[in-house]
Amino acid sequence: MDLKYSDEERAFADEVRAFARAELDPAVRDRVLNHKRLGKEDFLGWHRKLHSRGWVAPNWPTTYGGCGWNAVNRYIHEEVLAEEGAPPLVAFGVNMIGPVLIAFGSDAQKQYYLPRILSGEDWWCQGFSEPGSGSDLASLRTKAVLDGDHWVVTGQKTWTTLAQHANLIFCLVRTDASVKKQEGITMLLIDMNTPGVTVRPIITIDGEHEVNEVFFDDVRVPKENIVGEPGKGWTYAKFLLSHERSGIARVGQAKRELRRLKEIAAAEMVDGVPLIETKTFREKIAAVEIDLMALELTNLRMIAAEKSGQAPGAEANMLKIKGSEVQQNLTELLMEAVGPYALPFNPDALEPGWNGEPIGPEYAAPLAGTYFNYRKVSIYGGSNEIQRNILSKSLLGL
Amino acid sequence: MDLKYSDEERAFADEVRAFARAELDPAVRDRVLNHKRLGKEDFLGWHRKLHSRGWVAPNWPTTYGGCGWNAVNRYIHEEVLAEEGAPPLVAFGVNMIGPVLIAFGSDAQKQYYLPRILSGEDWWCQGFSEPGSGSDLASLRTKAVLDGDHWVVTGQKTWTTLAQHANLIFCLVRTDASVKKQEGITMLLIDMNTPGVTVRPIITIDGEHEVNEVFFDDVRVPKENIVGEPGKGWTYAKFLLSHERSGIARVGQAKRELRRLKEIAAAEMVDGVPLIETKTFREKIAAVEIDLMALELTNLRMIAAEKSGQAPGAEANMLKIKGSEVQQNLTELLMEAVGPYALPFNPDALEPGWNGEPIGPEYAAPLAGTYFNYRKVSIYGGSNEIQRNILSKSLLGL
Amino acid sequence: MDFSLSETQRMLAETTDRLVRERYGFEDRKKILAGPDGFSRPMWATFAELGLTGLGIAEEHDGLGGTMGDMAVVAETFGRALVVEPYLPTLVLGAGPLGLAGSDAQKSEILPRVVSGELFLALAHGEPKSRYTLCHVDTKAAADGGDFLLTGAKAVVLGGDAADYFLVSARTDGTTSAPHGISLFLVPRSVPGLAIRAYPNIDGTRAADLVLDRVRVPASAVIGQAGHGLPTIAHTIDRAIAYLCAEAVGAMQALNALTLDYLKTRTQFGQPIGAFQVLQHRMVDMEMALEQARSMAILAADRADDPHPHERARAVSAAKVQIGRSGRMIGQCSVQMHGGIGITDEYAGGHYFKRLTLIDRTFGDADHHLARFAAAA
Amino acid sequence: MDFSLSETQRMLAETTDRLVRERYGFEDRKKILAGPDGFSRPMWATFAELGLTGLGIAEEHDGLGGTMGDMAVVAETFGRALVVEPYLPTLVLGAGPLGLAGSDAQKSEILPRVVSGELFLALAHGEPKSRYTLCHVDTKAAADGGDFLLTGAKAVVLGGDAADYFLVSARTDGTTSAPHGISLFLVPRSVPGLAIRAYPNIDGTRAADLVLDRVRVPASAVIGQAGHGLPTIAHTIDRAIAYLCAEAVGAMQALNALTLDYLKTRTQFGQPIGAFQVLQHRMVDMEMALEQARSMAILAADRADDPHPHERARAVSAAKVQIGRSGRMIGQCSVQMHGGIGITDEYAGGHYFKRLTLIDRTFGDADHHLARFAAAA
Repeated sequence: MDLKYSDEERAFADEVRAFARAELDPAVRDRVLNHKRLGKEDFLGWHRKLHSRGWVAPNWPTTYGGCGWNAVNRYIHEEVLAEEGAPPLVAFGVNMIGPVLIAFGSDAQKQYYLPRILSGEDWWCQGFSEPGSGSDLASLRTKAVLDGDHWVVTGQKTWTTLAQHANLIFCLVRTDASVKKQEGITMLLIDMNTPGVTVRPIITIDGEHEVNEVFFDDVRVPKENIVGEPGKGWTYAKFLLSHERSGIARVGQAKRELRRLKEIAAAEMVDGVPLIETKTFREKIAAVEIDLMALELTNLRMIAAEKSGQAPGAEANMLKIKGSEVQQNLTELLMEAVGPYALPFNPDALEPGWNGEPIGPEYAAPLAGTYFNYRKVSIYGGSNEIQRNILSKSLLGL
Repeated sequence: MDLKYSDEERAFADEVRAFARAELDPAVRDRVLNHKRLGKEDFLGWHRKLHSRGWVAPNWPTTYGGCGWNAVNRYIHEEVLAEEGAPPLVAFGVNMIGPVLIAFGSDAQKQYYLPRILSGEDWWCQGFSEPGSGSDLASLRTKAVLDGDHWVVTGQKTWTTLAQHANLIFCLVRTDASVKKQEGITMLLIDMNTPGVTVRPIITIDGEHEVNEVFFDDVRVPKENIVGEPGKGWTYAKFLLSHERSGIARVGQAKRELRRLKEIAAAEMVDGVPLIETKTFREKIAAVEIDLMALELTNLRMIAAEKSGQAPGAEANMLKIKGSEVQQNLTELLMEAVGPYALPFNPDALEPGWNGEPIGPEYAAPLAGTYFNYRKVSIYGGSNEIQRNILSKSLLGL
Repeated sequence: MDFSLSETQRMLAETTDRLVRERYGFEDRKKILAGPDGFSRPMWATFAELGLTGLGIAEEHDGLGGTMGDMAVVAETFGRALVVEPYLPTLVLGAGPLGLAGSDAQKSEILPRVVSGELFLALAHGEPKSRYTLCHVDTKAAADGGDFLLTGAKAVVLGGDAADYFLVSARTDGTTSAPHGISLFLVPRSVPGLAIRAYPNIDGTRAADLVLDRVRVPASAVIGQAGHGLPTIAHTIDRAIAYLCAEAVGAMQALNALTLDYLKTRTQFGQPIGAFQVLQHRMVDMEMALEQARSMAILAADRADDPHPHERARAVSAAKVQIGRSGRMIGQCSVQMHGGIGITDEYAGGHYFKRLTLIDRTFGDADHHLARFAAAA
Repeated sequence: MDFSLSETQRMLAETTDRLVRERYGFEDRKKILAGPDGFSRPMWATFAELGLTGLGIAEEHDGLGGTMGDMAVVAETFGRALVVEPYLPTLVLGAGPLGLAGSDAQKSEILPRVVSGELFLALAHGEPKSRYTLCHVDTKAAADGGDFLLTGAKAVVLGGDAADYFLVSARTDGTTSAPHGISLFLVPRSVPGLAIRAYPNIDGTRAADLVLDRVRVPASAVIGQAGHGLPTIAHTIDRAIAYLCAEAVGAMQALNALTLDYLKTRTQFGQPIGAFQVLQHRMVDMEMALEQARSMAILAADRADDPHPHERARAVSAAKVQIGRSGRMIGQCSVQMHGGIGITDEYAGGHYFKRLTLIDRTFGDADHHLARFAAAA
């Protein structure tokens, strides 16, 4: 047993870290570290830098311009970048539709879309959830009817992350209502600029615009924009979700937030003593740090198993649950750390380039909002209740 | 709103307290406070003292020798005695079969059994649970067949508390297997000395003998020992369980244990400081104390509602859940308080009159065992899961 | 022992219930928040008409009198409706200490105009570095002739956006954390040297940060005895906490009701999600958390004016711990069971969650009050 | 990065697994506990035959060598079977510090006889008032000619019932809690002035309290350098914690397996109770608690001999916290889901619960190690 990275792995981590430190725009890094708003260009600028280094798609085979890395290197790449404050890779292209197209897409689709994902030319979003279909995804009702050379799509998607930036959406639509609900679903690729597509922002309780509703009103989609075969959409979606798992525990991000928490707790004073030196708060930090240590090791154990050829299985659901708990715990402690300064609402302060006078310490502005916002991480991508249902069946046979 | 007892209520509490202090054998009180073993005579001696004061049956009408008190006085009586270290009233006669006989028993049964319950001449135990019927009580299989003037009973009961002291048992038995499971159940009163009744001790992980299995092997029970009508046993059992609720939160006992916890935590030293003055432990005690304050007030609110004529409803299930949590929390902290001295197993030290040299501080001997034993309080009388199922249905309509 | 409402309380409950039912729905509230002040002056006028702005103020100053228990009835209703008008700042944090310690002149000048709905008040006590420590006061009051010159900064002053008068704490003596030497001053909004930065809080209430630069006030502006302001402030904050506890109970009750309704109406996998046992049990736990919180809120209101500060502190801190924990549990579980909708701005649930979260951050969080309770035990 | 077992470890796992499967079932264990010693000397002889009593002991003293990771493999199996023989006391707490700091003479005298299965050892360090504080030593070692006279009391000495030799800590210098001045002595059981009170622990392991009244030992009995015993003791306790973490993982794994089996076979309301969602989710949480504990147990074993005491302490304390919390959660949930049967003496489940509970009480509970970790952060 050897809990340390090999020399090669360590060298690779150093290389990734050096790259991030050299190439990451300090202003963007600052926005990530301080929970400020990220603009489309913040994501894309970094995406293009990764692209020029050939590091956009760790999980794609080299044939398609990916890195073809093993599980350990993929993990190192993702965690080190997160720790360094790089914006998250917009996953919808690289980690979601990309692998689906590689596995099931037509040659034309691969040739057209994959390079545009790598270059950042296309911004994808995901059209799965609907107002009536959250945990019970397969009950979705957006329908598509073949009319000559086009699918005509009608319905509504929701929780569509960053759809305001996207020019493409991959959608699950119902093409056959006469069969079992999972069997009547088809996956379509839709240009967001097609007439009849409307995006409506959903504002969350932190005042931010991150998710959207997307309406389809007799939207005509070229027949060839189907992925694979009609009625197989559910299979592709399950494939996609199983490929979304790399870095699902978000250990790198959590380490970054833990560091930030310690900084803030060192700056906040209680009766003349730094908050981090008070027994209660210090031990709350210690408790989440231990949770995170355990999570990281559990993650590494699973990565190592994957590297040695075992397919990622039920363990990914565990990482999702524990990862979300650690993240939520951290955002909650960050909010607690600033005491009464959790109250003021100053969304302007999150805007890049804002130069106003902060209310209280500068770091306080985003913290309550982030806490509220991060309740989502135990909901999206299959709520923790759904994860436990899955584990109960797949891992325990209950 | 007035959160304080009225003058009359306070005077009554003082009277109960004075009685306990004057009449309770100090040796018995010491055994209760220090979690030592209680013998049959410890229970009975105290029972007889209460009887001579007319205070055995707060919940019975005066016609039958009860106190006929309202909910508040019943509560005061029970909680003050518990706080003072009186042995718990053995509930099976007074609180369980007594009210059932008063409501549904024949005149002969009332005349024979009720005075003997009050005087302590009879010790009842309860024959409900079976090895295959725990949470799903109605699935019980012990059967009784009428044979001339006798019921012939065959089967097994389990978790029978203090059956080793009992001379009588009230049993749920199946008398009709052809109807819905709840409708084929009958309640019988059985003399434990009847041939074919066998009691086998169940030893719990603290090494104690508190519960038993009771086997019935063609036990002949006089026909008239049926309660009410055949097939109505389930109704009587539900009635009985709803009357078991007085003092279900065990606030008085919890206050007594909290006091004990504070004493022990004041005696234990950590790096030269009493444990109770260390921030972590002090605040753990504070947290359970607050829980207990809230529980007591919630209990009083429900008692007050009951006094003003509202029947005790779903609230009793809440008190059961929260009460068990507080009790378990206290036993856990008591064990934690003694640190490494939680390890030694010295059951002799729990015996009345034991004069040996203690291992470590004298108070340590029962604590780990009590913690293990008290896991039962969230299991017996309907597990907390069952309580939540009931609340979900009755209170929330889910 | 009697947990039923008094006649006055029943009337207050009915009046405020009807008011919020008819005029303070979630959509009404949205409009109020979008208005220029972030709260509604007409609504405040209605509060005055209904006598709510006279609660806790002595009859000789045109008030209705009344106990903290009476105010708690209003607080609970306001919690259910997420009322954003500065009722706590004006009545509890402002009129409260004036009634407790103010001079006859101060009371006669201010309190009738509070009752009439004319004035808003705010307590400017917390400071940028004070966190939850009440004796931490850096703002200085320097004697200057017969006047005082106040210099310092005050942070997150609830209702400070609208206040016509501030009750400002400042040191006439002692070092930063000394319990003695703190005085309380009545300071009009328009006084020279007072800079006010008003802002909304993330839960829709409003506050302000103040900077005082040699703000001149006369000796007659001292509330109570100079140098002995801390007991009044501590008592006031304990009363405010009792108010917040009752408000939180209202919010929890409303949020539980919303959540239960959602469990019954939202269907997934062909059945209402309330059919899933895990959600059923969690909802039961939320109801238990509410009942425990309600018990402690009752206790806090009952003890908020207890003549023994030690008893008062114990009860109020215990209640604040319970409310913090119950509110957190109910808020988090409610969002989780709602799924995404629970954190959208257009749904009421998330707003209760925010309010409950910020109540825990106000006047000391659960950790702070657990330590205070443990120290007082 | 490689989490797979080494060849040695795989062999150890197979050997010990087979042994406990064949000879250490729950009924076998009951008989062992009922025997005169409360453990089995023939079983110990088998350990010796299999080489287990040579683990961690250098080859020059007839041992097999091996790391803490190797011992952890044994510990995990022993945890699964609830082995009560004094392996931890003899190998980790006894042979461990002798190997670390003992003189050649001491090692040559003792260690080969440990390997052969002839000797039991015990570390007599904790005292009636020391709780979990390692530097708290009141027992005095007074120089007397070339000898030392040891006087004091030692509490809950694991394996003290059977030990042939004790490693006794005593002060040659300093006041009660001084880190310096603690020495470690090798003391044979039969020495005059040593009173031993042996007893079972509630989990089936055994211990003793010692009273030393002017126990005379020669200067050659000092293990390592006089006055500098604490680092050796601290290192030893950290190794023992790493062992306990692995043992706890074995116990948790076995208890989870029992519980899962019960969920699948116990029927109520016409279905296996594992069909109830609340129990399903709780079982999932127990599996997660086990995985997190396993990760930290691996870390503790890896770092137990880390050359940087600070790194070692951080990792070991973090692991002990995790094991304490996971063990508590798994133990309590398992009992709850079993119902009454879970706390009967005749069912294995409750015995795992007891062992896990007492592991949390041994060498510092979760609170103690959380504070130690936080202080070292």
